[in-house]
Amino acid sequence: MTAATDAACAPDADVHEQYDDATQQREAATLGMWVFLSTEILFFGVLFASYTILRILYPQGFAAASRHTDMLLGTIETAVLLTSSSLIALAVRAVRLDQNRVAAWLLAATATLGLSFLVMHGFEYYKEYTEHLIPAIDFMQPGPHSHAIELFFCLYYCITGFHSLHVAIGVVVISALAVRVCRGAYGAHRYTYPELTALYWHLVDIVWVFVYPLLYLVDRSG
Amino acid sequence: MSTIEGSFWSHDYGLRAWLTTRDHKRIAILYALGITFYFFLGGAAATLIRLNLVEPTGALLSAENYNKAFTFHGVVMVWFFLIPSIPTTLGNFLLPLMIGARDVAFPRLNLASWYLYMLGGLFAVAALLAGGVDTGWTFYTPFSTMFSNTNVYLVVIGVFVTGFSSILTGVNFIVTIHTLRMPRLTWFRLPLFVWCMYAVSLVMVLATPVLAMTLALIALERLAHLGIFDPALGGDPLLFQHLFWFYSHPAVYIMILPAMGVVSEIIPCFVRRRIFGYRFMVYSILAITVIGFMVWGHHMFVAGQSMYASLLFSILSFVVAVPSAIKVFNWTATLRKGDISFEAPMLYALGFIGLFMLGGLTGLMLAAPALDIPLTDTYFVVAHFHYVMVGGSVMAYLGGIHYWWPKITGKLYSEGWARAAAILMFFGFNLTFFPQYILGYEGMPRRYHAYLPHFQVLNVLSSAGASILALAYLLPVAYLLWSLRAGRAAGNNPWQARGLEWQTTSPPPQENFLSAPTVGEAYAYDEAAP
Amino acid sequence: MSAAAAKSDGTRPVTPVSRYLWVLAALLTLLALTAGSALLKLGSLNTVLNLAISFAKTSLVMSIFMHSTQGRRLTFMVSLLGFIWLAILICFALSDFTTRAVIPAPW
Amino acid sequence: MSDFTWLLTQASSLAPEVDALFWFMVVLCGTVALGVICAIVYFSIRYRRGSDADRSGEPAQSLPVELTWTLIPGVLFTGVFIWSLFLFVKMHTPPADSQTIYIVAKQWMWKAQHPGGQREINTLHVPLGVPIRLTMTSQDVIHSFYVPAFRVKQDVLPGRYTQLWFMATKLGHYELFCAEYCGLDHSRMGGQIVVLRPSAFAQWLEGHAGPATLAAQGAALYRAHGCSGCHGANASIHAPDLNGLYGRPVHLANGTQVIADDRYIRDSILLPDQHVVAGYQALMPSFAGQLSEEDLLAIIAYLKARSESSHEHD
Ligand code: HEA
Ligand code: HEA
Ligand code: HEC
Ligand code: CUA
Ligand SMILES: [Cu+2]
Repeated sequence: MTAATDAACAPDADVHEQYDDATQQREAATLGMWVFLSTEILFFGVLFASYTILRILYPQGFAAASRHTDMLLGTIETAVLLTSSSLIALAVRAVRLDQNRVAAWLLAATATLGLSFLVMHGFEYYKEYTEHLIPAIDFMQPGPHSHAIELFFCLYYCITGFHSLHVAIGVVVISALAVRVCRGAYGAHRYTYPELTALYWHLVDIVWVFVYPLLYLVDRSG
Repeated sequence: MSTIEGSFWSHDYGLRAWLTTRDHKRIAILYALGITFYFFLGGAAATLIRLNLVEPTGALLSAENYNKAFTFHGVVMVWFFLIPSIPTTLGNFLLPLMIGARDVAFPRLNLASWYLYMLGGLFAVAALLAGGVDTGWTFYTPFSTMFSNTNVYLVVIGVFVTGFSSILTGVNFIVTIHTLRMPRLTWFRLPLFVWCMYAVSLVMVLATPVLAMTLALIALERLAHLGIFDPALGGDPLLFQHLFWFYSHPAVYIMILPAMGVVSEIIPCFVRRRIFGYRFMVYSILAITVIGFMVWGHHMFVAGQSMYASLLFSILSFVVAVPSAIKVFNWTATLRKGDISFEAPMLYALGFIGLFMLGGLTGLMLAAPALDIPLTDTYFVVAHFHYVMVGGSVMAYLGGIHYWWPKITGKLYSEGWARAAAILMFFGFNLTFFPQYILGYEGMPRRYHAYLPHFQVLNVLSSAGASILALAYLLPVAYLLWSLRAGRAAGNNPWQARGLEWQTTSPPPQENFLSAPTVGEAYAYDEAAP
Repeated sequence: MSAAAAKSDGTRPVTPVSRYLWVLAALLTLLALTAGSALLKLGSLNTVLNLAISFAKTSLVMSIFMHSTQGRRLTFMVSLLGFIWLAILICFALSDFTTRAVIPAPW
Repeated sequence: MSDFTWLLTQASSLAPEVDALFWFMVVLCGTVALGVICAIVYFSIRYRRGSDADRSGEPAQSLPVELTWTLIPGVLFTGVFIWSLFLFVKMHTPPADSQTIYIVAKQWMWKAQHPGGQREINTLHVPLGVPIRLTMTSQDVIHSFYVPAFRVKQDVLPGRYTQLWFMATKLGHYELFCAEYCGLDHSRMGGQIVVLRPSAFAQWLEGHAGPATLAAQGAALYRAHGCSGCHGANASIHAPDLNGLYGRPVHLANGTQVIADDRYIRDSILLPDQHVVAGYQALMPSFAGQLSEEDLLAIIAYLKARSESSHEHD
């Protein structure tokens, strides 16, 4: 338990007592975040597993249901999230280069894109409501695959709902972060927290990268 | 109270100091209080179960209350007692000590886990007070989603919240072990207890989210009739069972791995030998962790699962038993050429080996699907899992408490009483649960509030055993508490044990080590103490 | 210094902006590819292709944006954990659902 | 019947085979357990503190020893698995000449329907020495059909058929239990299996004959619900001919092939678009909610009877 030796490290005041130095602390935090992200994958995993199995049981029903989703909005949403992901990556880079203002703007842009994602989802939900596609609230689909379509939309709302919850949390956290970055709370030697936030946001993006084809693109050509 | 002074106990006084503490040792004590409470709560439910089954007609409880009793018993014992038991108490207390760290990696998170655990527990108790739940601890659909009209929400929320506590503890331990080991404390010098904590954290982190989300879906199904698990709406109840057991089989390893870790500490100490086959012990821990995730379907052999899947899960269940076999043999081999003394912790550890082995071997019988067909959902299964969980894990937990009690409190308990309790527990346990194997073979189904008269003799035996067992569990409470007042001072290392935790004072100071401990190989009982 | 962190101080070099922009371009191209291919009638190949593209996007995001391959090997291994365990869940569950209907045994 | 015997009665052809494996395992596990316990006791006495046993020269690890006790259990386990595999497959495969009886479970009773239309509740009469196949479903939650003396058990699920078979080898009355927790009166959801000589069974069937055989009831339902309107010979809608369907492989529109068993027919009626037959339009409406589980079983029995008669004509 030697004192911090590394010149690149932050002043000792930042290091909690259980750590030797700032590097160790940062590695611990990063590792912790990654482990947490694995649990996130498994949280969503339950929904993906249910989806896989029900889709195997009702292939046509799921194809029919998927055609009720809005592919255009879905695609735009994907693009929005992918872009936001690269913006936050750039933001972390800027923090590390002590470009606080740039970083703050990039974070603000990320949060805005996240918000617009939520707004677009709101439109989708509303549209589905008018088309009687929301199970338990207003679901009415005549025709052969009614049950399977209902199941699909149950999963659709569970998955997109849970994902939007993540996006919403991200938007809040990132906005707050933008403010703090602007005030210069972080910098070249203190970027763990922005970096962890970015990791979280990237994972939210990755989840969506799978949600998009699985929910929006089933048998579009059929 | 000289031993307490200067230790973590006296670092700060008052309720507030305890409830806002970030010291892993204090958090361990907080957990221990909760866990003991839930053990006796679950035990009270067990008492009702056993009393009710003295008579074939089940006269004590109504069918409804009986169903609530075993559900509550199962839920409380599994999620609020056994799963958190060793990791959050002994694990929290010892892990940083054993690796020579000042605390876990995320102390605030650690405290948060405790609050989540308590909050989850409150929901479970609230469910009890609101009238109970009757789904069984397995929440099988569609019964739990569409038919039961008891407080499923409350229990599900309780387990969900506690699940987060598990996950956070897991994350914390994994990071702690990776980043906070002393210099020179390499992976293969770690005590097996630390390895077991590592493995168990992995299981917690990778399995618990699945349970949490599945329970959330149960709640949603009840709320909004989603139908994912309901055949009436096109869903599939077996999907629920797959998801549930994907968690709950690994969860049984969450219960047994820490116990194995405790026993692997106790045995070398009282045998004065290095543990036999250290590396194979490590490999088998890892094998159990990974393969343990691929056997869950053995709970579904008669559930309507495909025959081919059943066979796949069956062979893997046999495979996962091999590492357990290695461990049993290695513990036994450690005894050879030792210098064995039989203090209470050692008695518990030996009891553990025997009872875990019997439970494990009957698990093997259940893993053969042709035998599982007649035996599943009978008392044979009930006996199997009480042997591994109560005979195995609880024995080891108590063994660990006795072993580290002097370290934690600085006091020695009465050795005579402790040995008496251990022996009483062993006999009470066998009298309670061995008859259940026979009952199961004879065909008595589990979760039966009333049964055919010819099963009565064995049931009465079992209930008689349970009362001995209850006494045996109350004894430690008495003499351990008494030792706090009147016990002799323990000294830093009453067992002459190796391991870094014994190199600090008993009880340890708030910062764990006043001077840096000396790192060496684990279990170096053949070398002089540092 | 602890044993685990002994190797380096863990700071990675800063990635150039152009790299991030290239990745963004690649991601958007892949997105266009998914959307486009979804409109072609390829049968079950559609799903395979979609998922393959999703995995490609994921590896880009993980390796470049999240630096999972640039830090410690441990980080990389942990980053795969969730995916592997999810695969276990899905594959073993499928072993039941996909073999159910085949009834009589061959012997 | 309800006297306690230490050895559980073996009343089916499967029982001795299951017991053989069971007792083999008891002996194997018992031997291992005894061995380990003896070793522990022996070491504990020999090497107790203060004894003058020789303690020198014991290594703390040994690869050959570890491999021995990894491989020996591994081999033994594989052997047990293979034994259990064959038995398990056998327990899952009803002999071709089995007679089918239908079971519908509900909270908290067992309803049985014989092909001849006889119905019983919480009892099931079966003939001695004839393989019986039970096709089972549930109206509400999951139950489990368990006859300890026969060593058979199978969960009974809503929305699906599961099957189970046995051949009784001993006359008498045997306990039937519900083994899957199903709510309030789970422990009372029992009954009896009555094994009769075939002649006595035939008599019993005659004595309990209902107004119509199960197939005849099915035929009536088939007409009443308009199935014949589409599936009949001169229907205007293009729908498959159901003669000889039962037990035959069917090509589906999605390119797969399935055997038209009970479950397939049930699904075709309740979820017609789940598997559409190759060459047909998904025109058939779902009859979910209009037909009870018993009605469905009657229709299946009817289609099965038609297939049996048409196979005879081949
Ligand atoms: C601590 C908890 C714990 C542990 C460790 C185990 C360990 C094992 N369990 Fe158990 N099990 C439960 C808790 C546990 N189980 C619970 C709670 C249930 C019921 C849940 C419910 O339905 O409510 C259950 C149910 C259960 C079933 C389903 C029964 C049913 O419902 O039909 C099966 C079936 O395969 C099974 C198998 C096994 C196996 C193969 C092991 C193996 O890991 C055991 C390995 C150990 C050994 C095998 C012993 C040592 C080995 C030797 C000494 C080797 C030498 C032997 C020879 C050479 C023959 N268990
Ligand atoms: C860690 C897990 C654990 C533990 C420790 C126990 C401990 C015990 N269990 Fe438990 N049991 C389970 C886990 C556990 N059980 C599970 C998961 C189930 C399945 C539930 C389900 O089917 O859903 C089950 C089911 C179960 C059944 C089957 C019920 C049924 O299927 O109908 C029975 C029956 O005998 C039983 C008995 C006991 C007994 C006698 C103890 C004893 O070891 C307990 C001894 C302890 C005490 C007796 C406490 C002593 C304290 C007092 C006496 C004070 C009491 C205070 C008052 C009365 C005010 N248990
Ligand atoms: C509106 C017309 C119509 C009615 C009424 C109808 N069916 Fe059908 N049925 C069809 C068509 C068309 C198909 C083929 C397409 C398909 O498989 O969905 C079919 C397929 C089937 C099949 C699968 C046949 C095979 O060869 O695999 C079964 C079994 C069946 N029907 C039974 C019934 C029963 C029993 C009823 C009455 C309760 C019924 N049908 C009522 C039109 C009908
Ligand atoms: Cu029906 Cu239990
Ligand atoms: Cu299991």
